Order: sequence, then C-alpha cells, then structure tokens
Amino acid sequence: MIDIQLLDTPLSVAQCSQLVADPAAGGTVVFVGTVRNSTQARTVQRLDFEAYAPMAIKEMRKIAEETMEKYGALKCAIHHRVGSLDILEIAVIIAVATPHRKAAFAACKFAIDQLKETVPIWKKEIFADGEVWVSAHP
Amino acid sequence: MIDIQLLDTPLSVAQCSQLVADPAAGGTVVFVGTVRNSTQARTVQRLDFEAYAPMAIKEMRKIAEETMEKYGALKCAIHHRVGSLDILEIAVIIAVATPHRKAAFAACKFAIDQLKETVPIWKKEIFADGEVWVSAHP
Amino acid sequence: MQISVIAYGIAKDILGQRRLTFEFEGDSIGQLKTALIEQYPDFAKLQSLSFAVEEEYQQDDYPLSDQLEVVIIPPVSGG
Amino acid sequence: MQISVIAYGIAKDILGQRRLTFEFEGDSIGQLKTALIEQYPDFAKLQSLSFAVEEEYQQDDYPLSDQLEVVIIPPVSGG
Repeated sequence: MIDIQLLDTPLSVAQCSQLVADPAAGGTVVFVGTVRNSTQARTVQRLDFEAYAPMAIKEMRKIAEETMEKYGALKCAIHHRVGSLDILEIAVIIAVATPHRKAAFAACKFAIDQLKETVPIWKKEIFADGEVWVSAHP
Repeated sequence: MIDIQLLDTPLSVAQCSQLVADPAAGGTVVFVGTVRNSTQARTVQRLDFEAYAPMAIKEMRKIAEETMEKYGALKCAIHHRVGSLDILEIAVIIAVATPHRKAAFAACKFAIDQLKETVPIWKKEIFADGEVWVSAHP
Repeated sequence: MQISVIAYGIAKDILGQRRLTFEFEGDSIGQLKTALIEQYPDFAKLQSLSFAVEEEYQQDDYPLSDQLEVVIIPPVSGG
Repeated sequence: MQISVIAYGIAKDILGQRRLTFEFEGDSIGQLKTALIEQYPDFAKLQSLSFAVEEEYQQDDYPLSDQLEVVIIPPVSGG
C-alpha cells in the first residue's frame, strides 16, 4: 500500500502512522521534517514551499515504489506540505512499515534522502532582511 | 528534554511526536513497535507485557540520556505499554529530534536496540494452543 | 523553434514569470539550456539545472518539437 | 542466608510465584544464582539470567546481606 499526498493543509503524524499500520509489521519508522528556526546562524521567520505538483506526486510515488521493493516494506506513506509554513510546522512525513524493524529504519532513510534529491519541490527561507531559495546556488 | 512513560493505556504517536517538537530540530524520527500477527509462522492471538516498573523506567531514562549525549539529540521520548495487547496495538514508541536528520535515524535506532537489550520488560505470545515467553530460551 | 517554458522556484525569479514562450535555435533540451543561459546568465550560477517534459526528467539529448511544454527544474529542496 | 526474591516473566513461572523467601549458602549474587539453579533446574535452560538489587543490574560478585530484596531478571523482551 502506497499513500502519496501533496497538501496545502497541516500534515498529521497520527494519520501517516495509521496509514501504514499492518498486522504483519514488526516495525514502523516515521520521519517528520519540521521547519527549523535558523540556518547558518540566521534566524528564519518562515519557509515558503512551492511544488511542480503533478510531477512531485509522480516522483514521490516512484520513491515509495522503490522503497517498497528495495526494503520489502509492507506499506509506505509520503505526505508533503506546500505553501507558507511557520517554525515547527511539519513540511514532510514519511512512514514505512516493514516485517522487521531494522529494514524500517533503512527504508525510511532511503526515502527521505531520495525525496530531497529528486522531487520537484522548492523551499524559500524568509529572513527579516531577505529571502533565499534553499540549495539553489553552490 | 526527556519524557519516559510506562503505561497500561494505548500509546499515542501524535503525542510522542509533539513531545519532541523543537524549533531547532531539522529531523525527527519516530519508531513505532506494533503487535505482529505471527511469529515463526504461528498465529499470535495477543501479547501480554509485564514490566519490573521502577527499574524499567530507570533503564529507559538511561537509554534516553545516552541517546541525547551520543547523538546530540534535542529531545527524546520513550513510551512503553504494559498489559494485554491485541494485534496492531502499539507496544512501544521512541521519538528523537536532532538538529540534522541523519543523526535522528541513528539515535532512534540506537534507542530501540538498547531498549530490547536492557529494559526489564517481558512479553508473552499467546497462541490458540499455548503461550511462550519471548526470547526466554536459546 | 518556439516552445512553452514553465519555471518554478528560483527559475521563476530569473525569468520574471511563471510561463514564457521562448524562441531559440535548436531542437534538444541541451540546446534549449544553452540558449536560456545565454539570454538569462543567472541560470549559469545555479547548482544544477534540469528539465522535465510530460512530468519526467529529460536529458540533454531529448528531442524537442515546436509548441512543446518544457518545465525548468532548478535545484530541488523539498523535505 | 535468607533473602527475598522477586520474579518476573518466565522466572515467575519457574518459581511458581512472584515473591519468595529463599535460603541458601553464600553471600553473593553468583552464589544465589547457583543455589537457585540447583533448586529450580529450569533456570539453567534460559538464554540468560540476570539479577537486580535496588533497581540496578548487579554482577556475580555483588555482596548480599540478610533480608535483601533481589529481583530475578530472565531474558528481557520489551519493544
């Protein structure tokens, strides 16, 4: 089971964890990415996320499929937020359930690492005195 | 911040994830251990957990402290259930927030591995035709 | 040829708009990239510059045809 | 000496009760362990057998005194 969501409303850790609940699961690992209050010692006021939505959903689905296959996962949910997020708000949740717990950690880590490489979503850090598209420049 | 709970009521993933929310966190990893429906091809009906409570809490706290120190974690919550649990019910939740996401995976994995080694909690698998204390015999 | 370009993230800031009809000499993603950098030198400063057609990443040798819709993908930063 | 023994998990099943006053020759955890295994041979079949005093694991050389409370810790299986 794969559940992919790109949402402009708050994400729910409880929902993602429920979505991957499986009677054959021995371990579920959930990654929660939240908005941090600072980057390189500068104070962040908020983050603005924008996505090329249809392709972002497609790429997230590919990652979930690869995660399922590569780690023998039972279920995988990837939810990503778009829009303007305040400090502490959740930007992404990845939940993976596997028969044995060790694989759940590796699978969830793989999924978030991939997401940050391939999914067409961009975040802009908003500071008191400016804005920066994250990772745009070397 | 460390939050340790040994409870005879259902555990909440949402609560654990909230407990470790931190404005300086770049990643939070939550491990959720649920009751599996089978073990070595035998159908499990339920699990009964029993704990030497005061020492279990002490040992969970030690693990959380070591996790915080070893991985520079910001916050760590370990909640463990006791009593009779049905399939799919949550036996344990470990949530760890760290400034960078890579450490969150390593920290959470360390904590659950340690918990399974040192915390005086025991589970008994209940089958249709018998009961077995898990890991008791070689 | 003339194609329709859609830009996200910093690419939108560089173009000054989300959508743009872009004319250039050539018929591949690679040639489009060269032409875009020539006209908008800020693209050369990016960490990476990728392109998508029909919601899939495409390489430099991907053939373009008139009126096709190409999405500019600057370095992604989701998560 | 006479100590108070508390048992959890399979150790409780082996003793047949949660709490027991146990008399044995010796004054250490190691000697208690030997005496327990002698009287309840099922303890020898376990994967491991640990002991705690005052909510802490204690080694074989830990000295015992009369009336002390010792907790038998069979292989743990939390999580």
